[in-house]
Amino acid sequence: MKKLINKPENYVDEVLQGMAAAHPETYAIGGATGRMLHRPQPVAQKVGVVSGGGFGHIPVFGGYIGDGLLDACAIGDVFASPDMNPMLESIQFASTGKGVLCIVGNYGGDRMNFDMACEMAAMEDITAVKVVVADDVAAAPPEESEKRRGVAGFVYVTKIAGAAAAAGYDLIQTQNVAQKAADNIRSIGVALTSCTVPQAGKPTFDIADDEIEIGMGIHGEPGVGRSKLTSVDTIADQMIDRLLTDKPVNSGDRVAILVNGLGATPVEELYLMMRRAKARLADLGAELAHIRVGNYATSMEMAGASITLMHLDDELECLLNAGADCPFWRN
Amino acid sequence: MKKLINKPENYVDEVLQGMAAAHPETYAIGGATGRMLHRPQPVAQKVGVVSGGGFGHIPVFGGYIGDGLLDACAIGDVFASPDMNPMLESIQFASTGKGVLCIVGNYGGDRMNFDMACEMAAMEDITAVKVVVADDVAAAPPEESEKRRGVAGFVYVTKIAGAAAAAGYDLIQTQNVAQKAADNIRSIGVALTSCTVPQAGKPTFDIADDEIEIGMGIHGEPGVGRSKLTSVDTIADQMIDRLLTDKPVNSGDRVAILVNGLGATPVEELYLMMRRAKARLADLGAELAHIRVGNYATSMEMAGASITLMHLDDELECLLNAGADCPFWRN
Amino acid sequence: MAFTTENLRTSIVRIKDRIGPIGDEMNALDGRLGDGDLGVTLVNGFRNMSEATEAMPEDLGMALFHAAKAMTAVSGSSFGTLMATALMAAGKNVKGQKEVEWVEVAQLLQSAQDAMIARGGAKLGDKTVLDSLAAIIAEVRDEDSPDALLNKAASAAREARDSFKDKPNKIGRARVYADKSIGLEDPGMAAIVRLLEALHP
Amino acid sequence: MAFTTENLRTSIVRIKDRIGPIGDEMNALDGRLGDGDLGVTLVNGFRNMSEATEAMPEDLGMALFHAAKAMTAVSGSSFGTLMATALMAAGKNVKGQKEVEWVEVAQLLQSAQDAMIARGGAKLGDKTVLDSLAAIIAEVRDEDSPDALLNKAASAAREARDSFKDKPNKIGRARVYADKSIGLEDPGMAAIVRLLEALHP
Ligand SMILES: Nc1ncnc2c1ncn2[C@@H]1O[C@H](COP(=O)(O)OP(=O)(O)O)[C@@H](O)[C@H]1O
Ligand SMILES: Nc1ncnc2c1ncn2[C@@H]1O[C@H](COP(=O)(O)OP(=O)(O)O)[C@@H](O)[C@H]1O
Ligand SMILES: [Mg+2]
Ligand SMILES: [Mg+2]
Ligand SMILES: [Mg+2]
Ligand SMILES: [Mg+2]
Repeated sequence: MKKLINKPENYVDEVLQGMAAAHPETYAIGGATGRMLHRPQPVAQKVGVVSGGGFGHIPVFGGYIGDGLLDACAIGDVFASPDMNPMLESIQFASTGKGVLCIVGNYGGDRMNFDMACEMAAMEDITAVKVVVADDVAAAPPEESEKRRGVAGFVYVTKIAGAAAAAGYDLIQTQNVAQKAADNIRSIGVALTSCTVPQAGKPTFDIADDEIEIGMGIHGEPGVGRSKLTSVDTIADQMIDRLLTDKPVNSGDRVAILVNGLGATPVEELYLMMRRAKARLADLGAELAHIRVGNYATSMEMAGASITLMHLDDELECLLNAGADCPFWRN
Repeated sequence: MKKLINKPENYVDEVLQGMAAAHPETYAIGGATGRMLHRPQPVAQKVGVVSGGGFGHIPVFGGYIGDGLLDACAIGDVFASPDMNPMLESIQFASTGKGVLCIVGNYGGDRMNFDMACEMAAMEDITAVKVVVADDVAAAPPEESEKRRGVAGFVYVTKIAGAAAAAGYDLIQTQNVAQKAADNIRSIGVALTSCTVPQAGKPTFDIADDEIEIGMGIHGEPGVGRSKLTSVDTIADQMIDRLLTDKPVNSGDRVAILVNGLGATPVEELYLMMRRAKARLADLGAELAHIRVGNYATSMEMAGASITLMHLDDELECLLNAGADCPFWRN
Repeated sequence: MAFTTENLRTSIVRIKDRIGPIGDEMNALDGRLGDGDLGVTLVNGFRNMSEATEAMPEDLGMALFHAAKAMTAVSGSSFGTLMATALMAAGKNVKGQKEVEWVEVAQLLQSAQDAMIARGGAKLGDKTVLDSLAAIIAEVRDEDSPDALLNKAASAAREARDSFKDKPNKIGRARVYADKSIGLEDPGMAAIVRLLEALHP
Repeated sequence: MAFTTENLRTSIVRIKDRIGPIGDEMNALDGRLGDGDLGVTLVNGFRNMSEATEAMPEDLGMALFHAAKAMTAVSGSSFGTLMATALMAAGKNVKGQKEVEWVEVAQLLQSAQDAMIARGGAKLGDKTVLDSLAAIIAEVRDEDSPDALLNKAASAAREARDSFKDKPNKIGRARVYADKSIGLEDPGMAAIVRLLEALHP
């Protein structure tokens, strides 16, 4: 385990301290156990937008706190759901009387704990509702799409929900447009190397030097099987094919694309993947109306990349381009 | 070599194509050999600012083309200086009658080729001058600071020069303030793993699983020697100590700090380094007036990090915070 | 005699005192297909609940709420959350009461199970702690002696665990390894067996 | 008789035809402490220059300029840039002339050396191609026969290469391995030897 860390048991809290030290105008640490990250000040008179989930995916989840994005976020241990309490604290922080939307990745613990937090919030007369992000097409077939994991698509849902709340949408409208975004997002990843959970001290999974796994989850969950490492064009094609099978892209469609690095893959290689993806989508006559390349949803030092597509309508495109500001995303 | 690439011999050109495909509003490919990256349109009525250097360090060098930053950039092969011609083409592109400043890393080939390009430009009545960035304190003692390599400090010099040119500084003023920035920048890096030059196909250097090298150059040049991997706090302390020995930080000083990832190190770990660095500088009574954490100057998939300090005065601080816009830096 | 806050207190403290080896066993079991944190969840959960016993009110419903709250703070793992859910549902059911007849315990478990299904989205037959609960509820219905109740529950839990061993996991982390899970005890079901065994005076 | 564009053409083409094995040798030499690209630089450089010979003007200064320009396009490596610099400086020196007396070649080399020092920032004694040039210039001063000139230059280059072998490199990539460079021929100095040998008709 070759990591620049101190004691593994302090890893999460020290990273949070580093984030708050680097960006005090954006992040503050709060909550009874220090596991709620939040804006320095709540923003009055808008729907609150919060999230929460396991750690080790920066900027997902808490990194996206900022104007036009999240108000607060519950922070779990590495790859483990936060418990209910920082979720409730996040909801309480973000609540200014207009309700709170929780953006939740489709993982059992995250969902259940947010459900419980929403119930608890209701006892305090705070209306908190959930949108579940389940964009990983490799995790289950379309018929069982409710079993799909939430991966980099979280970024788009957060951007859309944050922009809607900032634009004055009410809670139901914010939830609806976030759900519309979630429904229009598809992702697939490819892993080249494992990461190591600090407290585990050894790689999460083994993968041979000439192997990749398409569709592997961001915690090392199995994907659609191992194959040999081929060219990036071939791999990008396989990924794009899966995405298109799941939800076709037609001539004239406007689409947002995110080519995302898992943490240890150089941006050079992400650009190679983008090059191919854009060519493929251009062949179909689609318009790439919004493009991002970089490390937007990671798994610590895992090497690999993911491609996320969001099919746009005017409302989604407008909200995607609306002003937003955090260290990892700016419009 | 576990890379998401196509043919190694096409690596550089395909990555450039990916950059232009992803950000057509920012990057265009030009030059007789396709090795000049430039803004889509030159900006009239200002000093041109260009750079150039070996490839594999994105966003350094060409990634920093954008408003308030570079106008054009010569692109070499991986870790190899571009030849004189794309440098000359960059100067020609950026020239709108007010002269051109070339920001050059302190590498023999880069310097010599830019010198030649400036001479050639002079034959066409374009005044082009150079600022050399030589910020790596590990590369040579202070008495021989002219032998220091240019590393992540390039980012600050580019930001300052780009802002000065955009603010209407003339060529000499732009050069002077860029030089002032360069004089006030110190960097030091630490490498954990090697990268692999695609055409070489094997790691550039060997390093044991429990070893790090403090001060190693971004192409694997020797630093101040190997040592055991300890805690990030210990390593950050060693790095900060070297920086402070070279140029002390005093109570009340205003300083900019960049904790930079070399490509494969997760941002979580960079925040741990920032956490310690900020604590150390706060102990000295310094004010961290500008903070950045992320992958700003990389070596493909090398794991490791660097710390860069720039001592600020009012002019530098103002230019550092002036508007700028590229996919890798925004104010 | 009936089930009171005092019984709840005693039960929690008794399990807490005996949880050490159970925790190790459950970590190991969970580690074979999941993330190996089930034991940690149980150990921390019973520690938190036993701390909460000190200030537990006589209102059994509120006492169960206190236990639930203590359980929510352990971690984000499924089992902990489901246990908190179960305790909360049971608490709602008996709010305002100081005791519950032993014969009504099955009903309490039923309300807990309903809430766990609503929360976790699993179905009976998915090879989870729900299947243990179903077996227990069927067995202890109409039972009014606490000792017999405990014995019947424990043997029902053992039987459920064993009879599901050769089926695949259909939910949770182990789902993605469904085939590999055939032949392995479900950690949650195994945990129920050990917890009931630990309840023996 | 004197040095003309025709001589330049012949020399370039002759080396180009013989550069293959020299390239391999220089890549290997440069690879021991540097980045192993010196041979590539030479091979591509002479290929480019030989293509440029076709359109070379009679004005020797301009012909040298053409060669310099061809050399700049090969790569960003130091040797290529220094060679281009040398050719450019020599070209400036004889601009407008159709020939240069053989006895004046040493002067031409001197102007080239000066430009290389200005460009590269190395000093005599740093164990570079500059030291080869210095030795050659000293040896061929006042020599007016082309054959003798070539022979003297080649043996001066050999002597320089050998006498510097046991000194440390003080500039360029090899500098950081200064100690390891002791006992190794400097690739640039070795290249000069081979190029001069290849010039023999
Ligand atoms: N959705 C669910 N519904 C009911 N029981 C579940 C569910 N998910 C998991 N379980 C039970 O919890 C056990 C695992 O608990 P735990 O290790 O805490 O979960 P995890 O670490 O995966 O969040 C499983 O063996 C199973 O019995
Ligand atoms: N600054 C310099 N001045 C003079 N000669 C130099 C200089 N730097 C390198 N050389 C010569 O060039 C040779 C290396 O050439 P080359 O491989 O093209 O350089 P690199 O690949 O390091 O840019 C050295 O052996 C040395 O003789
Ligand atoms: Mg578990
Ligand atoms: Mg867990
Ligand atoms: Mg070389
Ligand atoms: Mg070279």
